Amino acid sequence: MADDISTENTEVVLDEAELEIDDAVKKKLGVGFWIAIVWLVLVVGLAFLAPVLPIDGQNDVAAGGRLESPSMDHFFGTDAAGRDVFARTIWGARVSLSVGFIAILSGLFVGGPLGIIAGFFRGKVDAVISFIFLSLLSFPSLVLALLIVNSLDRSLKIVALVLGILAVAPIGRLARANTIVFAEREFVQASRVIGAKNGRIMVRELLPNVLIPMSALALLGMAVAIVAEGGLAFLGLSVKEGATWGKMILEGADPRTLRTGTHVSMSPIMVLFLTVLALNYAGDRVRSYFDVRETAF
Amino acid sequence: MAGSGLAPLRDRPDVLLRVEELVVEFPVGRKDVVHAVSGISFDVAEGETLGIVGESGCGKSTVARAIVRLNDVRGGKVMFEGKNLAVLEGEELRKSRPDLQMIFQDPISSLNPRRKVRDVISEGLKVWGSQMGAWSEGRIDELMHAVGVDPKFGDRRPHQFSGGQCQRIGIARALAMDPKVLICDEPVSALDVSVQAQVLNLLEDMKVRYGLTLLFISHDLAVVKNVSDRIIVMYLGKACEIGAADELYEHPRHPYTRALLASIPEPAPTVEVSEGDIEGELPSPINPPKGCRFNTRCPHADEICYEVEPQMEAAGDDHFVACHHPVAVSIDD
Amino acid sequence: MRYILQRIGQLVMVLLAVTAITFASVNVLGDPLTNILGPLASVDCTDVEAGLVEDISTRGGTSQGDCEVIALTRAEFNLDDPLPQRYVTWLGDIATGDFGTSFQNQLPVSTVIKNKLPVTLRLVGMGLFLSIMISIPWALLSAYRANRAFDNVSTVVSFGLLAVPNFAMGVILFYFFAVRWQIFPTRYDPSNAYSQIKSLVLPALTLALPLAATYQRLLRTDLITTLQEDFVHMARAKGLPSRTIMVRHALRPSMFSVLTVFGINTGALLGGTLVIEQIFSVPGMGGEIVTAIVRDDTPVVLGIVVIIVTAFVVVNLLVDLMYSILDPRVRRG
Amino acid sequence: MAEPLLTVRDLSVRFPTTRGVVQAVNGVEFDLEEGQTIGIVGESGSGKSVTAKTLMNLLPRSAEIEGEVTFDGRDVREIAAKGEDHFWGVQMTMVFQDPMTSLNPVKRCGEQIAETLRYHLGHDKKKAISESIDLLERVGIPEPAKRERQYPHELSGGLRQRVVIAMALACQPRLLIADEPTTAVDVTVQKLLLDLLDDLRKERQMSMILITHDLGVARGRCDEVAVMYAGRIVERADSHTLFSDSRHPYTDALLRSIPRIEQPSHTRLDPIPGRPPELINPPVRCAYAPRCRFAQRNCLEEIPDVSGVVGMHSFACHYPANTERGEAALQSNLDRGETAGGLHLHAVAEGAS
Repeated sequence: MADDISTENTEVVLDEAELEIDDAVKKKLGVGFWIAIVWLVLVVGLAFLAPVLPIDGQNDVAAGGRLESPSMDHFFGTDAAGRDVFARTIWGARVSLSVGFIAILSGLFVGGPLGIIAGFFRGKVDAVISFIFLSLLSFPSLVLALLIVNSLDRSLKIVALVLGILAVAPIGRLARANTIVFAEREFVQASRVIGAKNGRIMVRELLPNVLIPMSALALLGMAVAIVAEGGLAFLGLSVKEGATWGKMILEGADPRTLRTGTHVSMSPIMVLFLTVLALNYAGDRVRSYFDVRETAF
Repeated sequence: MAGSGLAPLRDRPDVLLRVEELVVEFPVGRKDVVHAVSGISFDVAEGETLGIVGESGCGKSTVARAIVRLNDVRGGKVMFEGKNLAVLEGEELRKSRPDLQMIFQDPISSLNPRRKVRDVISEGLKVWGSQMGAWSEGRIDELMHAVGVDPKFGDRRPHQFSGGQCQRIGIARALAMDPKVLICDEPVSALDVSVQAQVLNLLEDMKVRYGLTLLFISHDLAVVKNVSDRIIVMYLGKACEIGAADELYEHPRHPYTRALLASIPEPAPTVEVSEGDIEGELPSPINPPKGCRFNTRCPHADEICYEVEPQMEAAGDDHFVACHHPVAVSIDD
Repeated sequence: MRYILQRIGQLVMVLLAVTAITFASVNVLGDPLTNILGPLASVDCTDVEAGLVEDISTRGGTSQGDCEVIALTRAEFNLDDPLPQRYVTWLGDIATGDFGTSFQNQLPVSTVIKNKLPVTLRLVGMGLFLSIMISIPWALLSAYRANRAFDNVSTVVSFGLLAVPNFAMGVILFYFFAVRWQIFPTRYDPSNAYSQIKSLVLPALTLALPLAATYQRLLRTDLITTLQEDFVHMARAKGLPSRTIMVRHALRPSMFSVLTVFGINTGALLGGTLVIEQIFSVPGMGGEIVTAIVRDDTPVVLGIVVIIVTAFVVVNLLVDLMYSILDPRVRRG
Repeated sequence: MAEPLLTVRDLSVRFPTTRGVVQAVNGVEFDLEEGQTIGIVGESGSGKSVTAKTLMNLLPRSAEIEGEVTFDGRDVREIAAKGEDHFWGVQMTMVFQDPMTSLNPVKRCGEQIAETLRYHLGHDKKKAISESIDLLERVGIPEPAKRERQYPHELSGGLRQRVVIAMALACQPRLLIADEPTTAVDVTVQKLLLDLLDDLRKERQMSMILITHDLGVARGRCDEVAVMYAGRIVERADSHTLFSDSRHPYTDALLRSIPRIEQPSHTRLDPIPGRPPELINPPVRCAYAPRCRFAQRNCLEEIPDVSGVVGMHSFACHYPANTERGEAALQSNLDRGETAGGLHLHAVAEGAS
């Protein structure tokens, strides 16, 4: 017996040395991820602070004139109505970002639980939920959005809600697929053998594992929702009041404005592009960062 | 039924777990059924280790999973402390769980990658908090120490441990429930040879220390023999032979057991057994052969084997075999 | 075969569910009567009949007469029936090819669709063709030398493409190719087949570029996974040349996830060309449905939704069939 | 004596990773005669598979390879660099562990054999298919004409591995590298497959490198066995000598730690403490020393050279087992009350100060 105890201790000692190596070389998110985050924080911060920033109101006509090129006075120039494009871009961020955020949050809170429940219980519950997801997916999304927005109200709340409904199916399906994979893993069975109740298994064992791919998708989804708002704007059905990125791009997109004042559409396009890029990239990094090494040495 | 019959069941007061005519079937497609386990009976006495050995697809893991009800049971009984576990449902089933714990094959997959190992081990105590008395960090430390994982690594996550260490953590998780029966489903087959012996020794130590009864499932005949008191040899959902470990390996009576033993490549230079080769491959469990299920590969099969299923019959002291033509006891006796 | 039948059943159910929801929402959210008759519909006929409201003859009509019109219209459009019954009636009409009549211009909806659908189909077809022709060779090249210069540049390019919203892509392409360099027309030119195709190049490219980037990312990832499979090592161990291995061994088993996404995207495309058609003033279904929705032209909206959802269903069915062609493991009875 | 078919000299393989350089194979040397079988035994991560893949030119481009590999007098790495056709698959080929994953799931079995014949031997389609059927018959597959039309998932594990063997042997290679060829199948099937490989090898005068973690398989099927640990060959001998008179403490301990069929049940096993080392930036020392019962101070400071006893038996150890020197080392460890772990602790403490 004495010999065995020393054996056990030995392994512990050896592991200590090895674990130190393991920690020293921890995976990194990379510089790119942090650049993306800085950009997102900047955009969100500016949007949040818009009312107190020393910028024009969104509908103020600037002193300079119409379709003026970018200058120190107007970083992004002025539009066809002579309004400061930079200021409008910041005001527009408020609407575009809120729409994206609210939409994806409702997608997460509805789609996530539904997907986990479907993947965990399978059988009839799964059949019903999956059918709902499939129906939602087969709905032409912009048409659905148009229908609802047109008949109800072109308010921020409704637009965000509609885009949220559209986010339910993709997020839910991802949650379901991941749940199915993890539910077959032995640690879930172990939890069952221990006597944990279904709710506990779903919350303690499955949720933490499903949450990572879900939040990675949520970042991508936020980008999709922001873009979708732009799409609605192009069809004349975005939020009624105030500037949005989509509406600004649309205003700058008619051939005449494009010819003489390319900056009117290109400025918001650039900001939108960088924001979407940052969200996509951050989502991608999060996914691969949390991709747990399944095989230990 | 080949390998059926209640003959191997013992009428002893210290029998802790008694499995009678267990049947497990899985539907595939619309009408097909996989006959994973077709009427197997055995019992385990308190403090005993029962080994179940057989090739992949013989149903040995299904038996284990059926006992802890990770699979649904089609027929038969699983008697434990006067209750038939096979028919329990809902809360009653859940309440029976702590007594029978399980260790899984893949040590890494059996631990939640997102949880700290201390949480993994204490999970059961938290689930049963009120019934099992307040759990303490001290108890977790003690368990971790017992299985040879330094408690100071409790805040690490499973992927920071080696396979052998993860298996130790899995054992600690099971022991935390203070179980009476520990079911080990291929606990060492995913481990490196040099680590395998550590875990086998640990299981033997824990068995003594916590007064466990073990059900040990493996495809490795040498490993099973090392840990078991009694052994069942399974083939295609049926039991072929049951007996005391040493007796069974010394005097295998079923042609399949003989073939298995003859197939093992031995690292030690002993005499090679050349007879008992079996040809062909495992038949499909969807349409198992009629009569004796081993008849497609058995060198001794004749008409009766294709028609009538052999029953378990006594073949010696605590030795039972289900075969129409059991192999005679070796000449060296 | 059974699997396919099951899928068909499921997809028909989807078709019914989606049309039912659309039917209900257009009828509940907007008052169809108002849409047909305009302000006239607001006359309160119960009050008129009860004599509570006097006849008004100043506007060249009487409320009594108005009420007759209303009653006739209600009868014509079955508006007095309960909603489910109206849905079934409508469904029956659709099944016989009767899509109803547009509220706006009194044209049969089927004529509207017949005029607009071909342009949209051509646009989507060109977009898909371009996206496949770009993405497959691109993915093969970047996976062949993963993480080398070409692949790294590809990653940047595809990330960039994915971050350009399709309307922004449209505006950019429109600006450079139509406004600035005037290679392509700024408006859809229906004069002859050549000019029609030419007009669709930019919108198709707008559609294709982000799709190509999506497919390239997916296919590249799967190809890299496949290239680490043993059967690819085996093919190399057999001494087969790299090109053969990439195209004949690795490509086919790597197509599954890209195929799934392809199905979903393609189905959604018919409804997703709205914005692009708007930017390039393509006279397709997109513009039509937007107008119809804004003007509450219920029959047209419903008709186009039916077409789009049917397309989604059919495409996904085709994708399922493709699976079984690509992967013999799915081909089960 | 004739020139060996394959000579490997001072072969090292490194993989640069974000976590550091993985020293996967380190100074591996061996010869293989025509018609001979050598077994390479080791645990996962010991470098046995990497060695095989190096010979087959299957490593990723990022691998840094050093050393010399000669096949039939030709430099194999040069052949790889030139991208020569009709060498791999014709002269030398390989069989992998898992028969399910080593067959392309979307191609018919016959087609997969036939494409090799068509590419290397220029057979037309018809001839290639009929020859494939002959090959399937030769490896003992019943109803070969029917099997040729089937997909891999329609066959059992054992049959699939036979298809893989038929595929590998299609062009009559002179060297077959079998990487854990029977790990994924059951013992009864394993025996049949190993018998088949033995038959084919004798029939064709083929050489074979058999890679396995199963000491029993290595003993029964190989003329010579090399034991690998942490990227090095630590002991090499003809199979009888290796298993009856091992010298390296690792081989010795491995043989003691595995349960044996002839031992009575509940025999206490003698495990090796600890676990194999990580191969990232390994310290200069005998890699086994921290787990070794015989290890002395110098084992933690220098890598032992390979030394020979008699003839073909060689090993790399300062204090070999089953020798006086080794016994003395063990005794002195026991006297000091130091096991392998104690020794290691000692070294760590010293390194820290």
